[in-house]
Amino acid sequence: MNDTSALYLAILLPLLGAVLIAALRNHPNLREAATLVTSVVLFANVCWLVASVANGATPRAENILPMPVSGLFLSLELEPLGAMFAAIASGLWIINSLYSIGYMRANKEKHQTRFYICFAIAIAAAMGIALSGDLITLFVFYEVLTLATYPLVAHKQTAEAKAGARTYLLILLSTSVFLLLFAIAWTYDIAGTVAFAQGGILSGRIESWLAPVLLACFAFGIGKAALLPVHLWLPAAMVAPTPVSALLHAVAVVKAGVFTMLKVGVYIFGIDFLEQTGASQWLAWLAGASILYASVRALAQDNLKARLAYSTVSQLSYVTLAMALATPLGALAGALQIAMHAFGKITLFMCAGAIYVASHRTQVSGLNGLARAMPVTFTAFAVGALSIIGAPLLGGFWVKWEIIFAANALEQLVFIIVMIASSMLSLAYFAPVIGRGFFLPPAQASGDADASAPKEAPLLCVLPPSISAIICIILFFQVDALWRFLELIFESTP
Amino acid sequence: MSIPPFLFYLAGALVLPLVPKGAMRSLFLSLVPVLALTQFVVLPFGEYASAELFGYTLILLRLDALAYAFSLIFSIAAFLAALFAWHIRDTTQQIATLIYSGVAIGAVQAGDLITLFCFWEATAFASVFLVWARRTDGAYFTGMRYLIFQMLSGLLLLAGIILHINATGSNLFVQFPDINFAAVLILLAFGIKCAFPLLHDWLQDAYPASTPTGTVVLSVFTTKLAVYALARGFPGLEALVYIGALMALFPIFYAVIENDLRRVLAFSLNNQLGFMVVGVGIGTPLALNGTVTHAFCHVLYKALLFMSMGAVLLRAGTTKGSELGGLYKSMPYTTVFCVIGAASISAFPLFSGFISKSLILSAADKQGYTLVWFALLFASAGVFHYCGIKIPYFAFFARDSGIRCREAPWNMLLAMGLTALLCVGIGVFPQPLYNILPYGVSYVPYTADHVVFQLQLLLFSALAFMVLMSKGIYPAGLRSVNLSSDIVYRKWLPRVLLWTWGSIEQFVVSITAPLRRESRQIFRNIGVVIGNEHGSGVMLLWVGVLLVFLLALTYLAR
Amino acid sequence: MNEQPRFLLSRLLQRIDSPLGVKRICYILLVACGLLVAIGLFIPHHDAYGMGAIVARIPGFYGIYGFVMSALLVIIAKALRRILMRSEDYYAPRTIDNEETQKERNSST
Amino acid sequence: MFVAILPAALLTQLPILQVAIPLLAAPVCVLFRRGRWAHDFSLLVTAIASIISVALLQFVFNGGVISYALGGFAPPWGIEYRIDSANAVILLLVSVSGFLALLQSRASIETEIPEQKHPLFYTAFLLCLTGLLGVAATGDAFNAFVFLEISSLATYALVAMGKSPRALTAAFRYLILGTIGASTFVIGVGLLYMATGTLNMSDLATRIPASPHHAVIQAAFALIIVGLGLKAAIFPLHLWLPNVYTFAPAVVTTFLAATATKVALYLLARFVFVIFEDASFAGTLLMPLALLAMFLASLAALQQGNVKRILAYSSIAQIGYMLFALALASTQAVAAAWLLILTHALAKGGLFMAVAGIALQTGSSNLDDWKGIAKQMPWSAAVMVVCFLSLVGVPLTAGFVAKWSLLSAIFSTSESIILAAVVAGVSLLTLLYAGKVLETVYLGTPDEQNATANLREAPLAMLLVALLVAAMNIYFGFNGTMLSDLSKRAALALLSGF
Repeated sequence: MNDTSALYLAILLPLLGAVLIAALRNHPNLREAATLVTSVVLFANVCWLVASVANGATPRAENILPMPVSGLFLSLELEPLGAMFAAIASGLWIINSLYSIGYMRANKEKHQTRFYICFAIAIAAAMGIALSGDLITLFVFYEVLTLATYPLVAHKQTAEAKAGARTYLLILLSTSVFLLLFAIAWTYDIAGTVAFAQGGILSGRIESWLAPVLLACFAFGIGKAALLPVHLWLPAAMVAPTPVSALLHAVAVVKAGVFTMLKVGVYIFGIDFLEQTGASQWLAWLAGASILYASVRALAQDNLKARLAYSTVSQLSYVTLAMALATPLGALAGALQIAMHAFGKITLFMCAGAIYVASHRTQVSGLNGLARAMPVTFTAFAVGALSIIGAPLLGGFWVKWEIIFAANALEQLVFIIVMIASSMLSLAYFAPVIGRGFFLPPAQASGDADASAPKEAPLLCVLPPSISAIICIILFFQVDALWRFLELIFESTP
Repeated sequence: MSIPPFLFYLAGALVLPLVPKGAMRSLFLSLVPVLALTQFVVLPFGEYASAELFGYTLILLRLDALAYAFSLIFSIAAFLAALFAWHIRDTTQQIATLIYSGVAIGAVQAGDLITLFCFWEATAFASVFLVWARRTDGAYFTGMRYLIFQMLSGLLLLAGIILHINATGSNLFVQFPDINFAAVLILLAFGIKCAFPLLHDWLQDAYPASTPTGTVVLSVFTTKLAVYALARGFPGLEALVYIGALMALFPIFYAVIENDLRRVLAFSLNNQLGFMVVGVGIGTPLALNGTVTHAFCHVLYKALLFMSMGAVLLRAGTTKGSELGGLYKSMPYTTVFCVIGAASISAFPLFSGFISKSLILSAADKQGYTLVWFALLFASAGVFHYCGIKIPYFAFFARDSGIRCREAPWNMLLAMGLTALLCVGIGVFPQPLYNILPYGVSYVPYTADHVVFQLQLLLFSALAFMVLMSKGIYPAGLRSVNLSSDIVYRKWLPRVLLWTWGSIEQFVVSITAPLRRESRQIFRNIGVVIGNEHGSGVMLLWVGVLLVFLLALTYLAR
Repeated sequence: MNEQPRFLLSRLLQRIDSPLGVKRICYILLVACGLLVAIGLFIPHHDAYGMGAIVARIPGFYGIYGFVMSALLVIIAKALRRILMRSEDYYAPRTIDNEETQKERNSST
Repeated sequence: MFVAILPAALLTQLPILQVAIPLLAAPVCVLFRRGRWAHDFSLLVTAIASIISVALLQFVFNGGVISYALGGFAPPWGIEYRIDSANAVILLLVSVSGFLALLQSRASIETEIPEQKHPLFYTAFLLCLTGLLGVAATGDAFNAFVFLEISSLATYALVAMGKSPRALTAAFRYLILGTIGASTFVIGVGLLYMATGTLNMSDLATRIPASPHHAVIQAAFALIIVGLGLKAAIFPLHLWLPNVYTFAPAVVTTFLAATATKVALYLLARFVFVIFEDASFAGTLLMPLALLAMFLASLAALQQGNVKRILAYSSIAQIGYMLFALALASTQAVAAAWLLILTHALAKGGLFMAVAGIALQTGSSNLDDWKGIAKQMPWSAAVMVVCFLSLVGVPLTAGFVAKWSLLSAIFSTSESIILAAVVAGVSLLTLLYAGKVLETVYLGTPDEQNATANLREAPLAMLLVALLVAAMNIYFGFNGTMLSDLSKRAALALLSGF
């Protein structure tokens, strides 16, 4: 096996998995086994690629398909950032698959085959995004991801689910078709290429007053990054089953968004170019506002998943902010946040799902005393939340550390304040879950409706979040390796 | 081979759930501090257990005189607290106690800023569980406020550390040479945990809200950790002298009118911290020694007082002065221990407070801080007043409230007894404590003038109390809440925010609603104009219009 | 109320608590104060500097200072009560202050 | 490949054959007793026409321009048929569309049109085809008018055969307006003749620049633009179109949507770029109209409740796109316009085919009656998805190729980001109405009175052709080189003149 075929495999494997799942639709156990096997094989494949990238190679596959306009081709190329994203997405797919099995069965959800198929396709699209070597390829997979996740969001097919899914699809498709595509075309016109390149492709080619405009087209066009005005799809998508929310918030979708944002910043504009022109100044401010606004909104949500959704909006803007600071350090911090937030948020969502499975409770105010029945779930939740908050001994801490470092290097005091305020706010919206769960007496008013005392959710609902919570801790200590890997972004020449 | 002591606590916290509940677990809980203590108590001073993380060198165990003194008293207090909580069967509280003690000791022994920060945050997260452990709505909300304040401290510290590392390139935790922005941030962070004036409300808010045993643990670590950090980072910073004096002064007024006796203790805690901060601010060897000694003694007698009040809360169900009285009949031993604690905090000769407080007073006097010296003197008199007399008096004597309960359980009595013994022991034989002080200063507390003047101060204070009491001027305990600066964030800020949010929302709606209506109307009109079926006449009209238009244009273009 | 407390120690303490005991304590206190002032006139003060040395020469300064200041403290604090005191449920339900009262009320009804 | 096997003599006759075969075949249809035979016959004819068009394209593509003098009278006195890259593409489009539309629609014709009218229907259909082919093929201005009228008259008849009674009024109104348009056009041509003394297009092209500001020529210019604009349904001369598309038989709508307006647009381009050579002036005139069409028609489409009407308005908006590209008047932009013409034909053709299938089964084209229909007719629904995506311009569909070219054309010609943003913005509106239809089809819950449960998928023939078109949408999305090459040559042919 060489690198190029591994690249193709990374995209084809989940698709193959989807076919397998479809073929085994009448044998639920085999079907789930297919999902698991595919995810494990995919992860192994991605690890192979990651190892190769770590050794300084840049796996490439160019001109896969000719595109109509000369110079425009579909191409794959793996650089460190993409390798990290691919590794996270494929790794979390394993965990999330385990969890999905537990959750979907415990909840007796319908259309499970469709669910797993769409899931696999979404992963394939995420792989494509991670591996894409130019904007067009990325855009294609970006759209595929949107379309593949749409049935997942609308999974329950209730009026509410449909409405949420409609908002989801509408915002994501419209921003991408309207702005992102436009920005890509514009970039192509300016640079004559849309291939990702070290140091960017726009430097010296675009007038400095236009650069912020183009960046704006990208920033708002990448709806999945959920910047302030286009973030509404995330809360709307909360109607989806929890494994899907985990997919959206941690594994693939929003990560694809901020990943794209980083790619654009690093490989299209180029960090140096952004720094020289100050084109991303406004974006940093907007991201800062986004962080605070979403945090405040999260504080006001009583629905646990809605709270998590707004938290995601806020956390995603960390990446945008970090990128917009326009220093290599900032960009790396943004990349780090992708990893840290992925593990933190997936833990939280899986815990929220486990709580739902075990007790059918969705409101934060209804969690009183539940932790005594489900200590493992709530402990995992606490770990995930602390990681998001950025408490030490958990992966999320280093993100905060590096972003403040980057902001400080620029003497941007305001962003340090934003980071501090955001941490405080995130603490304020996560702590109630833990505090209420562990220490408040359970509500008794509901009487015999909840006569059967809630117990810990099934093993497959509890084990995955525990694993990801432990990874959150490991990430704190092993951040060195990850960071050194990411530093290749500015060392190698893709 | 030296294992950082905090690891024992953390490992203990991990293992604890596996130990069967009951005496076994309680034994385990009290053995952990002892085990951890053995790890460093005989260790020569130096740096141990360094680690590389993310390009920084972390020093997990740095032992010098300053760290040693604080680690020692923290370990002793952790043991005593474990003993005091022997009867507790609440796993979460036990784990939180272990982690909290461990990370506090870890913070004191941290040799670099990053490690310090990690432990700094960890104390916040671990300790809030002790507040929540009371398991009432009020405690829950109080815990949230507490947590947010602690977190703010941590974040300011983080920002300060990053700025500091960025400027100096070093992450060692040593004295901050100049007071730049980074140092100010760090000072603020320390200040929050140290309950500087206006940053102090979390303390009086949270400590009384915890469980009977939890408050004892809480009272030991957080604030003394902050004192340690100040002593390490900002010795001799003159501003601290005045901040400290203010801290020593203002809480006593609140303490006099406060009803909840545990909150009275919290105010006195604040007041005592003021002494220590003054000592740090003066920064002479004598003053710093005074700070360390005072912190050491303070941990013991404040724990003792909180223990006695904890016992009262456990047995009598409340610690409100207005509800208590005459408890000596049911809890005589507790009464005696409480009085010993009160005597210690009031710095009666032969009690531990005496041999520590006078160091700081002497140092202030020596350095010519006259006003501060008077203030501290006032504060000393005040301490006796509201803490030395008020606490035992209102709880155990005064009018008989009619409460008849059992004496505290044996373990509490034992813990209180041991603590009382230490208080008296240190008061009588101060030299062993003086020997571990960081600066070699010979100080003799028991001179005739010290003793006499201190006794004058205290006994005349007592006289004043008696006079005021007999004249009925002394304020009686009243069920009440006394406003403090925390009203800003507990009442005003939420109101202002809600109002602002609401009016912005209203404003936005008032702007967008007509816009929305209009645009919908326009949209519909477009539909009507474009989308509806029109007769051929309209079409013809358009043909004509377009033709005329084109002809005109071409004509004009000529 | 002539109940006998269970503990020996309690019975000892009861002596202090009795009206007679209180009166005795008062006298002892007055005497002690006088004695201390007297002693204060004769002892050397070698560990006093600056202001400490100056005030040490004023007879009974520490006593007077202690008396006046603590009296002032109480009087000022009592005055502060007028401004600062609010009912126990001022911050309710987000505080513990009224919870015990609440509990009592609930159990009595 | 065809060029190689065809004898040279035949090759030179191809332009006339392209037009003449359907023209001659049309009356033959009347002779058939049974509709089915007529269908097969016209299918055969369209197939032959398609083959011829492919051959022509092949030839032209290899660098040639075919000039055919009708009746041996050399131009400029005789009528010239002139095939270059620009119209070869159009010929291909028209004939293949005709073929596919017929191939797909036997079932729907059988239900929509009474049996006895079938022969007449096919006659009219072939005549319409002839007209459109003729307009595309001819190099003579008056001849173009003649063919325009042939196609128009046939179209009136075709539309009138629609099942709904309103088809008659739609056809009648179209008749009136079409006639006005044709008259305007022919007056313009007459004026041109008056001013220059020739009707041959290349001749006109050489003579007009000599007197560019002649008032008569300018009047002719205005008249011709308005006349052709009406045929091409340029905003605001589009009002006839929605009803025609809605009430005509499905096959007619499919065919017209893919071809008729585009042929008129082609002729317009020919006049503007080749004959008047006044591209920039035309650009400033047409640009606002194009933009208005894109916006307003898309908005109107959003408000329709009938799928055919939605698609009709969408067509008006898409014509706006094409006009917009033409108005930019650079090689790249005209190439983009040609791409738009081709891909829109693919997308809209496919859509109307799917719609025909679903409408056939449900007996309605109201969106309300289509709720959740995807469950019963998954393949038709899938075709709709693909074609809508293509219409929106999502990558890996043919529509993307066109959209991309248009955007780059805008960037490289006008330097105006705002224009590009507007174009991108309109695709947003496209997305909205596409989403509206698809959501109803996929996620709607059927009303209780319209039990759709026992509906079946469209007839296989219909489905297969629709799927084929959908597949083409995807194929050209992956491999758009051929399309973009074609359009580039067409643009070059137009802009470099005769």
